[in-house]
Amino acid sequence: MEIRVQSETFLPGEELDAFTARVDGAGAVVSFTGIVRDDSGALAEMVIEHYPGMTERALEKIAAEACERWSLADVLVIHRFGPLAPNEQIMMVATASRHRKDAFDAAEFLMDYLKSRAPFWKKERSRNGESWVAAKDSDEDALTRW
Amino acid sequence: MEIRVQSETFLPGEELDAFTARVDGAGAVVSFTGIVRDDSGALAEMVIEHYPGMTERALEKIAAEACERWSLADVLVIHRFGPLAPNEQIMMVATASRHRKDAFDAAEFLMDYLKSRAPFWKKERSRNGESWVAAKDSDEDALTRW
Amino acid sequence: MRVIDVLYFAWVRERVGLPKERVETEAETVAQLVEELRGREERYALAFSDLSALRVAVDQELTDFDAPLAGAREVAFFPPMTGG
Amino acid sequence: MRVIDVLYFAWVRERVGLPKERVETEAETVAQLVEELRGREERYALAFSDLSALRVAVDQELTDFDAPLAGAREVAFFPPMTGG
Repeated sequence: MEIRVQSETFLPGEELDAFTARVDGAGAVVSFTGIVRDDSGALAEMVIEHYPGMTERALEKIAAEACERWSLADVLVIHRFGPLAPNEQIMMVATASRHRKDAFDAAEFLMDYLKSRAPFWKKERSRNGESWVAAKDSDEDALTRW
Repeated sequence: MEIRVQSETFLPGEELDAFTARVDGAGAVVSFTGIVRDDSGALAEMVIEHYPGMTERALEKIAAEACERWSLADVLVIHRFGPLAPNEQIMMVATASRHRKDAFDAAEFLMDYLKSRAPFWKKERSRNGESWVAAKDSDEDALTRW
Repeated sequence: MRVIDVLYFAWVRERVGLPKERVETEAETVAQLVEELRGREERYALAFSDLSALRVAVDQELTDFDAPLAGAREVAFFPPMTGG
Repeated sequence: MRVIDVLYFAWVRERVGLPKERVETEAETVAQLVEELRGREERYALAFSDLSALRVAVDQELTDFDAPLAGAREVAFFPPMTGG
């Protein structure tokens, strides 16, 4: 289990290959990458604030719960903070398991919990000003299925 | 949409980064990698046979159906054939979408269909002899949810 | 009389002993073609002994054993697929 | 009287005007702490005007506004999280 909270950028593919290489006996690896979208075409940057200390604890707790619920060979979570440009990667999770269903379910679970239970907040700065990204009801609702 | 059927090995991470780079406006990228497992510890190689012509058609049909069902920015499918060593990658799919649910669902759908509707057959060669991998009822059952 | 390319994959190919052959047949359906093949030699009878363990594609599309052969150029027999 | 580090994040931090402060309080629960803060200055009243829009963590664990403060060293207020 590897959890990283960092301001530096990273290459999801490089991380995926390194993760896969160190996992033994897994037949299935699932990855999710979250990317800064520029829906308005006016986004200058996205700034991610987090709660140092609690962030790591929350991510570890979520990852540990995934490992309890599913049969996983390994879990990787990387989440950035600070200013990010459009199209930069915000975060990724990767899961490895013997069978594909465990890896898929665990990755979705990690994402659903990470969205609304890990202390990150996004602010968008655009030509039109700046605003905090509002939490979506659909993200809260997504938790009810687990 | 990119579909590749090849005997050459590939690096899932490299493919993932290239896929992500050419997708525009997607906030979510999901990848799945299938890897040769050696459960017995005696596996020498896995040999994948396929049906040239039909394979490409089947994969294109499955990918096109995923694009109809979900809002996807792009889809990648790579599947190898021929002899593969333990721990080598067999195949990967990647999906990109604005929101994570589409990318996750489409990737699972692609995998479920690819497992039992694309003309690939696996043979395992081990110290104990060789045998064709049997299709699993659970893979057939997985299709009923779509 | 029609001429059809018949393809075999995986253990069906191994039992029949070849990957592909051109077949002249009077069969109107896949099932009739199977009957003809079964009558040929023991290795075909063995390959086609349990149809529930087999799948068939006509012109590279999965179909059923009662599918018609009118216009078909290529019929393939194989076990359930195990991709991914 | 207890001494607690109070942290603010995102727009709560912006409204209060600082990320962290040490607070001396008689409050027994988070809700009572919020009442004390609200009474201080307009910017606190503004930040805490709608509790349904806020989340709270005590010692880095998410909790409710009726959570007790006994033994707490750190309380954080912030809007619903938007990670991922």
